[in-house]
This record gives sequence, structure tokens and C-alpha cells, in this order.
Amino acid sequence: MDQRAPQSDIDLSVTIAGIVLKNPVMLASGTWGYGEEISSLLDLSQLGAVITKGISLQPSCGNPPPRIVETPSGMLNAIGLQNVGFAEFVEKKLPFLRQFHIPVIVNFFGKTAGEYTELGKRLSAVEGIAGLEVNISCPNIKEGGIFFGTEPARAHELISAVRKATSLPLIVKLSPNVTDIARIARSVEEAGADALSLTNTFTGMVVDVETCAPVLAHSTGGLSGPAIRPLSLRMVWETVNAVSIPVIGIGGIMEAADALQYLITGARAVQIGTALFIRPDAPLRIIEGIEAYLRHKGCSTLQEIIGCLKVK
Amino acid sequence: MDQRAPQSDIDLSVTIAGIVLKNPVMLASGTWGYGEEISSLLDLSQLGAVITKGISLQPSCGNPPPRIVETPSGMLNAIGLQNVGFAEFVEKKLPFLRQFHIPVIVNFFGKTAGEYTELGKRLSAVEGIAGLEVNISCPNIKEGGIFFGTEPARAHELISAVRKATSLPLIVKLSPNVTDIARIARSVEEAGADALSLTNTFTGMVVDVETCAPVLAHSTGGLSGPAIRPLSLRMVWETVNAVSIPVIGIGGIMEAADALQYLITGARAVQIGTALFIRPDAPLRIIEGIEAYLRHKGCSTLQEIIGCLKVK
Amino acid sequence: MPPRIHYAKIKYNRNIGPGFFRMLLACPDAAREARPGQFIMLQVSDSTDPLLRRPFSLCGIGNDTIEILFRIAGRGTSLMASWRPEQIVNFIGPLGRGFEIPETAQAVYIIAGGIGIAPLLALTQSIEQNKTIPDTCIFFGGKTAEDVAVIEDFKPLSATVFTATENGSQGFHGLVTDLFLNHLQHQRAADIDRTGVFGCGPQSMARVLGAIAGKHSITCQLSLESMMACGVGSCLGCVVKTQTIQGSGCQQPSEPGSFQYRRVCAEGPVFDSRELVWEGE
Amino acid sequence: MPPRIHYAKIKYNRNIGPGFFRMLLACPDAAREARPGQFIMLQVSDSTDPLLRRPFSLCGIGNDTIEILFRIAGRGTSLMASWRPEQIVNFIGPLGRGFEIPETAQAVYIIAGGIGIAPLLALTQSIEQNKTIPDTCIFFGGKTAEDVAVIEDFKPLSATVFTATENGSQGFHGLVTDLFLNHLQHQRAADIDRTGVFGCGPQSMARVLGAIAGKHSITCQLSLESMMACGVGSCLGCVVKTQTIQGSGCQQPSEPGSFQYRRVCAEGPVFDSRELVWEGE
Ligand SMILES: Cc1cc2nc3c(=O)[nH]c(=O)nc-3n(C[C@H](O)[C@H](O)[C@H](O)COP(=O)(O)OP(=O)(O)OC[C@H]3O[C@@H](n4cnc5c(N)ncnc54)[C@H](O)[C@@H]3O)c2cc1C
Ligand SMILES: Cc1cc2nc3c(=O)[nH]c(=O)nc-3n(C[C@H](O)[C@H](O)[C@H](O)COP(=O)(O)OP(=O)(O)OC[C@H]3O[C@@H](n4cnc5c(N)ncnc54)[C@H](O)[C@@H]3O)c2cc1C
Ligand SMILES: Cc1cc2nc3c(=O)[nH]c(=O)nc-3n(C[C@H](O)[C@H](O)[C@H](O)COP(=O)(O)O)c2cc1C
Ligand SMILES: Cc1cc2nc3c(=O)[nH]c(=O)nc-3n(C[C@H](O)[C@H](O)[C@H](O)COP(=O)(O)O)c2cc1C
Ligand code: FES
Ligand code: FES
Repeated sequence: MDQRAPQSDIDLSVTIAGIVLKNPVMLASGTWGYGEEISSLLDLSQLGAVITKGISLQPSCGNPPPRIVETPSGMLNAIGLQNVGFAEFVEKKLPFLRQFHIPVIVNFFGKTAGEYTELGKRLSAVEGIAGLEVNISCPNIKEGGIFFGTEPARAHELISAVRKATSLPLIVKLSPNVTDIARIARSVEEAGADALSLTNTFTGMVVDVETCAPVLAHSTGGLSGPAIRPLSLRMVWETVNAVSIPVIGIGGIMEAADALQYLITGARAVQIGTALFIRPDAPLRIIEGIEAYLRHKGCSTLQEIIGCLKVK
Repeated sequence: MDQRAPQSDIDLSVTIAGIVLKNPVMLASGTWGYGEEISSLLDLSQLGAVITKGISLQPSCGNPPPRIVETPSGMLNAIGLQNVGFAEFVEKKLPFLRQFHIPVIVNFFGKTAGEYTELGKRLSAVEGIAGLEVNISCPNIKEGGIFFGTEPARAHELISAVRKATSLPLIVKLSPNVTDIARIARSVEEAGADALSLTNTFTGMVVDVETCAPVLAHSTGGLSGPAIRPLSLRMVWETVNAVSIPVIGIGGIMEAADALQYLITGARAVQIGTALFIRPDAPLRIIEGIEAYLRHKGCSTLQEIIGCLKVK
Repeated sequence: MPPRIHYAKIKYNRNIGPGFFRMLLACPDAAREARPGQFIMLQVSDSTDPLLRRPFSLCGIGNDTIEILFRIAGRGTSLMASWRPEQIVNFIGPLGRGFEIPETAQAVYIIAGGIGIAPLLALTQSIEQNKTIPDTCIFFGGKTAEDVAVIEDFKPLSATVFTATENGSQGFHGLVTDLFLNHLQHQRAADIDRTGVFGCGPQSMARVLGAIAGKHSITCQLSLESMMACGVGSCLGCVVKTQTIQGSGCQQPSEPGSFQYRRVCAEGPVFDSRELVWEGE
Repeated sequence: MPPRIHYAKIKYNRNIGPGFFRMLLACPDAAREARPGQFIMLQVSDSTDPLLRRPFSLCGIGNDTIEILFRIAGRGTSLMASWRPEQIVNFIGPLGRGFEIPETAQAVYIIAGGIGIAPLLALTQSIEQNKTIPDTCIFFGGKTAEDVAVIEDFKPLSATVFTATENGSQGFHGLVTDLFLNHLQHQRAADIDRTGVFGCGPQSMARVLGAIAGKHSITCQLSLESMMACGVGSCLGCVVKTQTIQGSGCQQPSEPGSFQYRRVCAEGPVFDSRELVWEGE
């Protein structure tokens, strides 16, 4: 595999919530499983970090199919957080990921606040986990998830509890399906989050006009991909203006220029999701492209461009 | 021009807020001006209705350029509601539109509640206006617009006041940039609205990585076009389940199948916006396509498919 | 061998019937690994619309080439129809679990509906090359004569081909599963036991075929279709409901019985028909 | 005549330099109406990405044809580069207000930057056909010799052509506006008064040209570019800031002075340079 990043004089490293990343490019939760399947297509050791598929205390079956449908420049998914559960993750999935010597950030969720804190506590006792990403924003399960992510007070309460349960770096992943992302962001910051990831998917629906039924068995699903990029970017902008903890930009990043839009706007790192389905090696091209951009701009560190947005 | 709709045995008519439309296809506010420019490209007399560019009491300059930018399967606009104002609209624009003998629905907005009611009152005194569409959702002006559209209580207050000011059919156009569209919809219904239009555009941003500045002079703009279709459709679904007044579906409709998704979901009519830029005659194709669909399904009236969505 | 991104040159892209195309791709690395029943995820556009890759079964596997047979179904396949020889395209593959030919098989029954014939042509080719199984019958159904005509382009096949069309314009008038059932009823049970049965087609057909196989206690391998995003097993988008295996099932409060969602792209696309749980059963 | 959707057959689509193409379209109806300085909105894709039509100036107007000259700038123009003769494409047009040749003009100065040459070629063609103006000079600037080489493909022109390149690889070493200024300084004021000046190019060039025209009190018609959605005047997306005319201006609290936003696609793309208000002035 000729997938090695070039040796370079340009410093792409960033620190988020105390986690040191050699570059700002991470894989987004749920879009690359736990790495076994994508590892022949993408050299994981080159990445800044990876965020695992969201796990819960117990294994979860997820939603019935159909679970995905393509939309203009995007896709809806209603996986419903199918996952192997805490025990199997720790036993079988984590050891595989540790071999790449990059920070492994574990995305997790619960149906109740109790489940969130319990899982936060258990994950903290596991070796080889660099940080946690709490998903309070998944639109595809009835309880939990988005319930906590749309009301500042509920989000504050939940994150305060999780904060007490773990001393690992705590990243909170926000839902974009809200009126005022800055308010939620501030309350989560106050509750003790070390960083924010945004955004998760936007709730959408597609109807099959032949059958007169929603295409997805779950009726609605989460929109991801290039279609949402301008929307997520706007939310990142509102959020970096509202909080002082680092923000990780997510949504429709396909190439380096897209990632740069987020970084310039003030995101300290980015996550790549849907792009992995089309170009599994997209993250490496993005890393290279960011580096080429910095060289072209005469910068020697990534820091110089983070948040450099000039607004009239 | 060979743009006449075929004579037909299929009844496409619908009634919304007392306005009788010969078919459910309208032009969305702001995407076809006041008709002069598009009239050589689209036979307006074939349409169900038209919604004019939003007007205010006084003429308004709008935002500085650049005002638009393309995004994946969509575009952002930050026109800032540039318009000719009430007086010129009534004197110069309305007479032109009346010649097509289709319902002319006037979209309007104000900076304050007082401006909204004053304009509502004045428009009610003008002949040739079939109904009003109140824009409480424009993301591109600082005061007014979205200020009223994101909080149920404020929306209720505003619409109650406008309701008292006019006896014309009153349609309220909602913003999609909210956590819970159904709540806003219900409060607007309670305030006396006769129908709802949704959605307006989603707030987004694009950054020029060369200049490190937002592409739009206004920084953010409203996303329209196919990209938003699954999102708007989901909101229409939540709204038809929450209110009993008619809902008009808007967002990313390019062809008949897209319009049908909204109608099947429960929208009583649809509006076409961005599609006009690409195919100015798209509305006529959509009318034909809806008719062909009904024939294919063995229906003789549009009513039979409105809201026929089968959900598990 | 794990899947890779391959860049392949188009050798030909022939229109072999209304809306049907055969496309031959030069890609020695992928060809070496590929097995009948496997598929590729082809990038159909450089734009973000259509966004996702499209899955296609291998209908032929050569030394340096793989071949696909496709039908225009929407925008992606329409774009593909315009591709020209010498053009470079890219795919991820080979993907999925292929067919397994039981060692004891004396005969093979192949039941195909419409474009479902594609993976079964690769299977037939492989059986014929290995010459271990004397007797292969293909039951091929479509809506019209045009649908089943595509198989002419793949002759000479030593297999016997029976066709069925829904409008009766060619062969048996009716569903291919009924044609197959007729045939089965004239076979001796002992012969059926030594027969490998393979099927691929629309979901309705796969379901009936699974039921027939179940009723006659025949092992039947079904290649399934499903909406796919990644094609490699990482998105969990393409699952089908299957029987629980090895006690690792999961139970949903709303649904009775234990089952498992398994990925068509990774555990499939070929499943033993007994594994599958059809909704409503 | 108001604009229409026209379906036109491509007669040729010739690569005339690195990234530069000339495309001739057969469309008698549009050709009959078209005037120099007007443009068309061309549909560049059937997919929703790229979504919007793209604006192109007419660089030539024939009896039954119109021609465009384009440079690959992004995805839309890349797609256009792959179009083949005989293909049918569609555009809305002709659009906008064209150039107006002052009746008193004894000479014409044309100042073009880069691809801004396109509408000025149509203007030159028209001036030469009408033979009313004896003297035409074209000042054509680009970054490199390659940029200005495109004009070779349009020869023979009876106009005198002066070139400028930023890297000095051909003609004057520097900006075309400086080249023009040099030239102007050697002209008598009386001659300049009888000269029509026309310009098109990047915004920076248009601005400087406008300033030169203002300083020397020359009437100068500038063709502007702007991001366009509809191209026909209905979306208000493409506006530029202009002086108020006929007292119908509007005043924004944050900005001093009265001005008007006017549509490049409808009131333009050609504006009298005195009408334009440049930001920062
Ligand atoms: C494992 C597998 C093997 C296949 N083998 C063949 C084959 O050999 N020959 C052949 O002609 N077709 C095959 N198909 C079907 C083929 O993938 C679809 O026809 C194709 O994706 C349609 O794309 P489109 O853009 O033309 O249609 P679209 O306009 O996108 O959709 C038309 C229909 O195609 C299906 N479809 C679209 N995208 C996908 C996707 N990413 N995954 C699965 N289905 C999709 C949907 O049901 C949709 O309703 C196979 C599918 C699978 C899952
Ligand atoms: C009135 C007018 C006349 C023009 N005449 C010519 C001409 O004769 N020859 C020529 O080569 N170019 C001309 N242009 C510019 C041409 O329209 C753009 O180069 C083209 O739209 C780029 O499309 P793209 O998809 O290749 O690039 P993209 O990747 O979309 O963008 C590249 C750049 O092109 C510009 N652009 C993109 N879309 C539009 C749009 N809808 N409207 C305006 N600008 C856009 C933007 O500045 C963008 O940064 C003209 C523009 C206007 C407004
Ligand atoms: C198939 C799929 C599964 C996902 N699963 C999860 C998940 O388990 N947890 C989570 O927080 N986000 C999940 N996401 C959201 C992504 O991590 C990401 O936030 C979103 O897709 C937007 O980024 P993108 O446009 O780059 O895909 C999932 C997204 C997709 C497409
Ligand atoms: C250029 C432009 C101008 C618009 N102006 C208005 C307006 O004045 N008032 C309004 O209520 N909506 C306005 N809209 C929103 C549209 O009416 C419509 O709600 C939106 O574009 C979504 O529909 P579409 O995806 O079909 O374009 C405008 C949209 C565009 C693209
Ligand atoms: S398509 Fe992603 S897991 Fe099968
Ligand atoms: S591009 Fe729409 S008004 Fe000019």
C-alpha cells in the first residue's frame, strides 16, 4: 500500500480535550464500523483519530431494513444504532483498533441517563481508549439520543452526570435539529464537556411514490453527505462564536477544501463520514490537501488557519 | 407557445384557505419576481396559483452582493428581501399579474409586528389579491422574519394581530430552522391562520478558502433546492400530523415525483422555487406528471392521493 | 483477499438488448481474486449526485477481466450506458461471500428472475469450467421475451435453459418459480437431494423460491439485493433479517422471536434460504 | 424579443488552447435575436450537482448560429469540455442588455482581460460587419502568453491587437489597463472624445478601467460578471451596486449615500462605467 503520508515540515498536529492528534482528520462514528472492514482500503495509522460506531451497554439490533436511501447529494440512514454492545466491543473490537497507534475515541449512547453514566464509567476503566464522544443526537432511536440533545436543560443534566462518571476527555456530539445550537453548546460546555462535535445528521424523509410509503422502514432517517455541508458549517460557526472549548466540524466533507472551510471557520479538527463510502481513502487525500494548502498559503502550522475567518 | 395543459378528465383542483386552485402547483415566493421576466418562459395562466416576491411597506434595498452561491444540489441566497414596496407593487406589478386569471397570493413581511399588521391591512384593501402569505421565516434580515418564526409564543402573538388586520385568506410560511416545527405550526393555527407553507430555506454558510471569508456578503444565506427536499418533507409530515389546516409543501421540488412525495405525505398543494432557475417550465411538467401519475394509479381526483401515506 | 479500490479500463460496453448492457473490465488483480456470486461497488459519477457507488454482480470472471451485466434502472445505470471503451472506471471489490457449490452435487438448478441472471451466469461459467457437475438447468424468467433474450448473448452454454415470461411472449406463461415447481414435481426426491439449487431475482421471487426450497427440503442459495452505501460491511445499511446463529441473536420488544440482522454485502449477498426470515412470517 | 429555452445542436466544440474551447451552436431563432454583449444560460448537467445553469457571453453571432468561447473554471465547464458535435444542449437566451455603439464614434477601444475577451469578440465582429467605424484597437491582457493566444483563433480581425501579459511572456509586461493608459496618454483629447471604449474582464480590471474612464471623462461600457441563479432577472441574486437613477434609489442605514442594486443579468451585463459604485469608494 502506497498510502503513507509524506514526511513534512508542516505541523498539522492539534490537541483536543487533551488528546494529541498528529493531524486534524478523524473518521466519524458509524461510517467505518470498528475498522476491520475498511482497513484494506484505508491505512488507519495515518489518521488523526478514529471515533467508533456508537455503542450501548447491551448489544442492540437496530432498525428493520430498508435502512438507507440516497437523496440529492446525500443519503438518509436509519441504522438505529445497531451495535455489538460494550462487552464485545472491549473484547473483540478495541484490540484490533489499538494496533494502529492512533487515538481511539469511543462514541456511546444510552436509553436513559443512568445507562449513559454507567457506560461512561465502564469505558473509563478500559485501557486503550483516548476519549469518549457522547452521542446525544441520534435521530433514529425513540428513547435517548435526540431526547437529550434538543433541550439545553436536559443536555446540561445529562452531561453533568456523565462528567462525574468519567475522567476521560469528554466530547459531546450535538444534534443539528435545533433552533439554537449555540444555546445547547453553551449548556453542554457549562456541564463540563471538553469539546463538541457537530453536527450529527439532519432528520429527513423520502417517500416511494409507487408504494405510497416511506422508503425507510423507520419512516425518517438522518441526512448526511455534501447536501448538509453548508448547514453544518453554519452551526459550527455559531458554536465557535459561543463557546471556548474546541469544536470538531462534521458534515459533508468530501475533499480538502471542504475540511478547510470548517477549519478556517474555527473547528479545531474534522470528521469524515459519508465520504468513506464513496472514497474510502478520502481522509488521506484530505490530509495531503490540507498540507498542500498550508504550503500554498505560506503557513507552517495548522494553528495559523484555525478560526482565521474574516467576516465583514 | 405550445404550453397548454391537456384537456383532462382528471380533477386536479384543490381548495386552500378558501382559494380554489385548478391544480396544486404554485410558484414559490422570490424565485420568479413579479412575473414579467419569466412570462416568456412559462405560461403563468396554467398554474394553480402564484406567490409573489415578499413585499414590505417601504421599498427595501436588500443585502450587498455576493448574494448567492451554489452548494451540492442546492444554493444559498441572501437576497435580504429586496423589493419594490407596497405602493409600487400595487401600482405596477399586480396589474400585470392579474391578466393571467389565476389566484395571486401576496407574500409579505415587516420589521416589527406593527409593520406586519399595517401591511396586512393595506393589502386587504387592494383588489385582485386572492390571499396573503406571511413570511415569519426569512433568515436573511436581522429584524423581523425569523425572529417571529422560531418561538411559538411570538409567532402566536404576531399571527393573532395579523389575523385581526385582514379578512383575506391567511397563509403562514414557517421557518425550518427550529427544533419542533409541529409546536410552531399548532400555535400559528391557534392564532387563526388558514393554511401553512413549509418550508422556507435552511440557514447555511459557505467559506471561500482562498480569501478565508464567507462567500456571501451577508455571511449566511438560506439553502434551497433538491438538497433540502428530504428535510422539508419530514417537516411537512410532522406538521400535517399536528394541525388540521391545510399545509403547502415546499422544498427542492424539481419534478412530478418530488411534488407527489409531498402530496402523498399530506400537503394539499406544493410550491416550486429553485427549479424555476434551471427549468423555468418545470411547473407545467410537474402538473402533467401529477396527472399522468393519477391516471396510472386509476384515480380521477387529486384528493384521492393527498395524505394517503402508509406508515408501518 | 480483502477488497481494494481497482482502476480498470473498459474493454467493451455493449448494448445487448433494450436497456441491457455487458461491460468488460480489464483488472487482473481483481479477476484473480473474484468468485461467482461476488460483486463490485462501481463509482458511477464524479459529481455528488448520484452520490453513492452502485453494486453489480460479476456475471463473468476471466483471467485478466471481470464482466458485469446491467440493466438501466435509474440515473447511475444511465450514466454507465454512456461509458466508452478505453475509459478508466473504478470499483471496490471483489466483495461479499460467493456461491458455494456443494461437493456432493450431481446436478444444479439455477433459478433467475430478470437481471438476477447476472451472478448465476458467473456460477454457470464456473461449473462448466470445472466440469465436475454433469447436469445444469437454468430456469430464467422475465416480464417479456425481451427480458429473457439477454441470455442468448451468453451462449453457447452447455446448460439447458427453460424460460418463463409473465406475458407469455416466450416459453412458459407465468412466473419462473411456477415453472421451476412444475419441473420439481416431476423429479424423484432422491435426485433432488443431490441437486444444488441457486437463485437470484426480485425479492418476491426470492421469497417464493425460499418457500419452495423449504417445503421440499432442498438447500438453496439465494443471492439477495439490498440498498447499499459502503458495500464493505461498515455502515450496517444493507441488512436482512435472518435466523439467529450461535446464540448471538437479539430480540426486539415489539417483535416476537429471536433473529439477527446480517449484512447483505458482507455475510451475503448469497445466503442459505433457510437462514432468511421474511417479514410477515 | 423575450428570452426562450432553446435546444441547439453542437456544430463543433474545439479545444483552442490549454483549457480554452470554442463551441458553435445551431439555433437560428436565438441567432436572429442576439446582439453583442448578450449572454446565454447554458444547462451544464442533467444531475442536480452542478445544479444551476452557467452564464456565457456570445463571442460570435451568425445567421443560424451563436458561438461561445469558454475556459475551464470548475465542474460545469469541465463537463462542457467533454461535449461532442451533434449533441443537443439547451440554453435560455439571448439575455441581458448588449453593448451600444455610440453613433458619433470614430474609433473604438476594446480592453479585455482573460476570458473577458468573449463578448468583445462579438462586438468587434459586429463593428467590422457594419464597417461604420474605421478604427478599432483591442487591448488584450492575460496572465501568460497562453491566455492571450486564444485571439489568434479569431483572426483575421481588421482591428489592431495590443497584448499585455502579467509575466511578460508576450507583449507589454504588466496589466492591460496600464498598457491602455500608456496608449491613452499619447492620444489627443479631441480624438478620445470621439472614441467608444468597451471593456470586460475580472472585477479588479473592470474597476481600474472604470477609474481611468472617469478620470479621462471617457464613456466606457463595461460588461460585468456576477454569480447568477436565474439569469433572467427574477431572483435578484446577481446585483451590483450602482448610482441611483431617476430618484428611485434606496438608502441603507449602515451605508452613507444613496445607491441602487441593479441586476447584472437584466440591467446589464453591460453598464456605463459611470453608473457603477465600487465598494470602498
Ligand atoms: C449485491 C447486488 C448485486 C447487483 N447486481 C446487479 C447486476 O448484476 N446487474 C444489474 O443491473 N443490477 C444489479 N444490482 C442492482 C443495481 O445495483 C441497481 O440497479 C443500481 O444500483 C441502480 O442504480 P441507478 O442509479 O441506475 O438507479 P436509481 O435511480 O438510484 O434507483 C433505482 C433503483 O435501484 C436500486 N438501487 C439504487 N442504488 C442502489 C444501491 N446503492 N444499492 C442497491 N440498490 C440500489 C433501488 O432499489 C432503486 O429503487 C445489484 C444490486 C446488489 C445489491
Ligand atoms: C454574464 C456572464 C458572462 C460570462 N461569459 C463567459 C464566457 O464567455 N466565457 C467563459 O469562459 N466564462 C464566462 N463567464 C463565467 C462563467 O459563467 C463561469 O466560469 C462558469 O459559470 C464556471 O462554472 P464552473 O461550473 O465551471 O465553475 P464552478 O466550479 O462552479 O465555479 C468556478 C467559479 O466560476 C464562477 N461561477 C460559477 N457559477 C457561476 C454562475 N452561475 N454565474 C456566474 N459565475 C459563476 C464562480 O466565480 C466560481 O468561483 C461569464 C459569466 C457571466 C456572469
Ligand atoms: C450509516 C451511518 C451511521 C452513523 N452512525 C452513527 C453513530 O453510531 N453515532 C453517531 O454519533 N453518529 C453516527 N452517524 C453520523 C456521522 O458520524 C456524521 O455525524 C454524519 O454522517 C455527518 O457527517 P458526513 O456528512 O460526513 O457523513 C452515522 C452516519 C451514517 C451515514
Ligand atoms: C432567490 C430566492 C429568493 C427567495 N425569496 C423569498 C421571499 O421573498 N419570501 C419568502 O417567503 N421566501 C423566499 N424564498 C424561499 C422560497 O420561496 C422557498 O421557500 C425555498 O426556496 C424552498 O423551495 P425550493 O427548494 O423549491 O427553492 C426565496 C428563495 C430563493 C432561492
Ligand atoms: S452496504 Fe454498508 S454494511 Fe452493507
Ligand atoms: S441572476 Fe437572477 S436576477 Fe440576475
